[in-house]
Amino acid sequence: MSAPVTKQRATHYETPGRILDIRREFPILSRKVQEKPLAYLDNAASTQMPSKVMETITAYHEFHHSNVHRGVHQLSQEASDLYEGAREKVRRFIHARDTRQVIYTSGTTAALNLIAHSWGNSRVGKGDTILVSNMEHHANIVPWYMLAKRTGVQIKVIPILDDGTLDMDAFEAMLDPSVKAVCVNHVSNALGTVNPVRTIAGMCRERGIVSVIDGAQAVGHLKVDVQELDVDFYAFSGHKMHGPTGIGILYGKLPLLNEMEPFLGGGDMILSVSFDNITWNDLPFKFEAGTPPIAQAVGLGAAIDYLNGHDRTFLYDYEQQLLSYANERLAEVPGLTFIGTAPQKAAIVSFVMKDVHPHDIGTILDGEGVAVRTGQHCAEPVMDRYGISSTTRASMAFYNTFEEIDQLRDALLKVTELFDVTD
Amino acid sequence: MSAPVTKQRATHYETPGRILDIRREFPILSRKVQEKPLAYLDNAASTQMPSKVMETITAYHEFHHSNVHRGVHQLSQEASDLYEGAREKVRRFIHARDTRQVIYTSGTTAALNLIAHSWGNSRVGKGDTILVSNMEHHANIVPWYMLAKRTGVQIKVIPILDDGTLDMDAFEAMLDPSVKAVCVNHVSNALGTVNPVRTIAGMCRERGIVSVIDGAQAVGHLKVDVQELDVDFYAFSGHKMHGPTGIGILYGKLPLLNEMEPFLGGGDMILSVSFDNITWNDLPFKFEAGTPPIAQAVGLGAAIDYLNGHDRTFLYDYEQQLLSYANERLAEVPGLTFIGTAPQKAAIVSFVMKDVHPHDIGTILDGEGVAVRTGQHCAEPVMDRYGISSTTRASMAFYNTFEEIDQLRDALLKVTELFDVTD
Amino acid sequence: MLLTNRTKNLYQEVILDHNKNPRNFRVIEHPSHTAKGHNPLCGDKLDVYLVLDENQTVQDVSFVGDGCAISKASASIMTTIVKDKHIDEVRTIFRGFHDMATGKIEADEDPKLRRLRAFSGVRDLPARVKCATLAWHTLDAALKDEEIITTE
Amino acid sequence: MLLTNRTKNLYQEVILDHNKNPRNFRVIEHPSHTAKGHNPLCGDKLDVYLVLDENQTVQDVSFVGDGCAISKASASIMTTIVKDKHIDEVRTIFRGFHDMATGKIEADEDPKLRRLRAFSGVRDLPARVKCATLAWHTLDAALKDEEIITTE
Ligand SMILES: Cc1ncc(COP(=O)(O)O)c(C=O)c1O
Ligand SMILES: Cc1ncc(COP(=O)(O)O)c(C=O)c1O
Repeated sequence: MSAPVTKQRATHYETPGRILDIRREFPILSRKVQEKPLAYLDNAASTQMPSKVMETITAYHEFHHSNVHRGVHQLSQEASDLYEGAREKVRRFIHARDTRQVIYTSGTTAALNLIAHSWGNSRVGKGDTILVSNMEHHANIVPWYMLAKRTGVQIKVIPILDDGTLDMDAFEAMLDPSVKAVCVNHVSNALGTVNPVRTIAGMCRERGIVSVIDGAQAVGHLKVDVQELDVDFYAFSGHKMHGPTGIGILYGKLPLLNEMEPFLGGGDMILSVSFDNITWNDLPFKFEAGTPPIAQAVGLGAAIDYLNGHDRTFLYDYEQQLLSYANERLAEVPGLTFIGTAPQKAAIVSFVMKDVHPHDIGTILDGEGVAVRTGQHCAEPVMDRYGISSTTRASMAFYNTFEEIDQLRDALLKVTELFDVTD
Repeated sequence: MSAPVTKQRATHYETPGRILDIRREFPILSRKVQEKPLAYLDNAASTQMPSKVMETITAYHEFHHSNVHRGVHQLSQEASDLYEGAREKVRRFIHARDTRQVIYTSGTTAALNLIAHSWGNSRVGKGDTILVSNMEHHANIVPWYMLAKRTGVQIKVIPILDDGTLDMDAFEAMLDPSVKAVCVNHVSNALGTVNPVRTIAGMCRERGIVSVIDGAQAVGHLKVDVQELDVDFYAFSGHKMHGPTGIGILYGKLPLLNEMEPFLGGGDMILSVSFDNITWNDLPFKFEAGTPPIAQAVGLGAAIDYLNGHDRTFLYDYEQQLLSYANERLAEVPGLTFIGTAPQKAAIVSFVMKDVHPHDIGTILDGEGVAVRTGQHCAEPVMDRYGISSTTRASMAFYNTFEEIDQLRDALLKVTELFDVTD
Repeated sequence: MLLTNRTKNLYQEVILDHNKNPRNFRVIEHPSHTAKGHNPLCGDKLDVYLVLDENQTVQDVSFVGDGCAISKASASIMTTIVKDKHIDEVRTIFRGFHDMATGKIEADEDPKLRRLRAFSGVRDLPARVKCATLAWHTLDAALKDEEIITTE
Repeated sequence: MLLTNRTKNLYQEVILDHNKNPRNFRVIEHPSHTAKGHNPLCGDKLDVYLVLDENQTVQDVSFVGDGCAISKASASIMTTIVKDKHIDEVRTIFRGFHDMATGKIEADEDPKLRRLRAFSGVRDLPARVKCATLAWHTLDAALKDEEIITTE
């Protein structure tokens, strides 16, 4: 049942020593699950954290923790420096012009909700349209749906082609003067598709339309340059790039951010408060109400340092090799159909198997030590688009190995045997 | 200049061995600042974390991290169990009836904003009133101010008496039928006042008014029983109770929470999504959009375990001793006036000094290793109430010592000498 | 084929068989009771149809829907079990099944659960308990005249 | 009295003196330029008043406000320095002062800053730099005809 393995191929697909070294920096990767070595292929849901990031967070708590911004004492100054230092790291990481454009949020979801409120509430209404792609994560759908309920703006769906690429012709045809915003992810978590964000943002800009890019699946893998992409808003999460949960970033263009009303109210986002009048603080603080995720920002900064400490082109190329290898090996599994076969893809493989429900696949794979996600991946409209209820998804990071892909394939073959699946 | 010290008093005020043991569990407390031992008296801004909590967070990342709720694989199950296990710990900690009433947020500020939107937007309008006390933190003012802008509801201020207690007679007189909500903190961060929350909530309940209690300064010190207090909403933050930043809790009564619309939209808070219709998830998930602060919830659970591992009555009594001692010793400092002298106080001492600006006091104290906060403490209306621009605030936790209070007093005496302050 | 014991316990022959050839997999045109069940975690959806006679005994029962092997087999086996039983007995079996699936009682403690023992493997898999119990929850909801039931 | 060097550097005699007895602490009724400065972090607020003659030279200057010793002394010393100076020179001094306060240049590098050297201690205290420069920022804003200036 297994495909013939030529000598040449075996050599080509040997996991490089650099990757094996990297693996050792991630303690969780040497865990066992059901007495099998863990093959963690659920990176699109959340990535794992290297020891260095954990140590930075612990050191922060052991030596520097305090509330930020308001204190005259040493610890408060140190915490503020670390917190603002991390903001500068994020700025450089995404090539933003100015740290005022880097707003800490609790995650991508919070960032997108911020836009839907602070930009949306006052900018759209009846007669206006917001375009949302058919491959969006719920985080980039539900806030717009709720905005539509508040304001009467209409949501229209940019269709996708069978291979999971955005239908750019349909998109262009939809760009009539009623369109106020276009909401698209950089990389689809359900399909792996890498969208032509620069082109999309350019088409928007020509027409005075705001581009809202969900970069949750992109920042940990691609090199993101928000100035080169020239997008209006860009959102992402720490936990999808080897940093902590509880933190995310909203990047925005200054004129937009300047004109927006704050979203959450509280300490730090105001300059002065009386019961009659409140003056908002300047950027980025206007959008950072209350005690921010300080330790998490420091952790995100450490994750960025970690990524910058490696040759990111090498890591990206290696992930692409994992993707090709997975495509090849999984094609050997009887009854398996890929969902999402765009030419430009991140290392995400979604598939269905004839007569076997993904939930059963997931459980059996787990029994073999293979961690994959099954379900709708918070992207129900994608499932509806393909007329399926759910998929099984293996999503890779640079610390995965060719051997783990083999482990996945072997486990899938067991599923086919148990359920008697044939092509 | 120093007060006479009787033998008996010196004995009485010796820091107990149990406290010295506890101190060793907090690495940051043995730090030096300006070559002086650190006296961390800024606990109302943020508390420090014991090693045990740091270790729990690290262990979570080393062995169990994964996204929650959606995964069939082992790690996802473990992460979900830890995340939901922490929710159960919170439930027991505040004596809530049901875990569905325990909603994770990113902090007190986020929790109060959630109420102002999800409850406020549909429940108040022109002609209605919301009462906010004069001693609220900006986190419990600005969201209501913003709600007023959205809906036309009127904000009225419950006055405070000169000693910093709430004016209960005035409060009762304000409770006319237009009042829809009363927003009061359990403990004031600026004054230390402990408010009679149970009485306030009772007066509200009789009249069908919703009580919104900001417990940020209470949970780390008092034993909080939301059923006994019988409040409608109660909000607090992890970082003020020896847990991490980036996490907070909203507790609410079930009927209220059930009827409220969600606040943020995204993954996990919905049951099904199409572009035409969305069905919200059940409690508590309806209010938890996106990947939640998983590691932070686990850390909060560990902080609760830590607190429960000690005799909390002992800790509370000890903090009250620190408070009396601070009151006594600081009364010896020339030109010093206390702001906030309510009979029921948490271990927070706010004061001004004749002819010396708090900012200068803060800097000089920092030079002596004493970390205090100076400024408005995110409570500008309190400052206005007392006709001052800011105060110096020393806020204690159970790990502080009598010697640190002495260190504070000695540093203040240096301020008076430098600035030539006399009574 | 080398499968872990857990997998073998879970996917027993009888479950695989009912998954492949579900019994009473059809719509009843005029049910006395019906409800829709939904497990949003895995997308399982099923409709349960019931016809009770005047003595509150199950005259006919069926289901349709889409789900994993565990939920489909559970629904199929359920229809074969509850047929001709009084609803009080149906509820008793459901309670017992629920306790077994959540590990509160052993599979062999209750003779009534004999034909349901195949599902005892889910106790090691909290995420799958809901798959095994969805059909029963839906049946229970139908009996209570609730129209939509969600487990997760 | 034992004070740390940092404290002694910061609170030099001249600063304590100007804090206690601020010079030109008064409102000018008909200023040619005025601005309000606000440091929300510590609540410092001050108004700066200026009268320029036709040659753009400072004929009169004053301030009122409430603030910490550093900001008050800085405002007071500023008024005594800029009097009778051309605004170009005022701006040059401000730039030099700013560079000294933020540690970009040494206090003794620029002879123009002689009387401002007392403030060089703030460079070790990032939180206090804004106190030392608030008056100057406000003056600068007044010259630019901005009405409210905020530093933080
Ligand atoms: C009384 C009070 N309420 C609310 C808050 C806001 O809490 P957080 O900043 O953690 O959201 C604080 C702390 O700053 C506080 O002391
Ligand atoms: C494409 C995409 N967008 C948005 C999100 C939401 O991110 P978070 O859950 O961190 O807010 C995710 C991750 O779940 C995602 O994959």
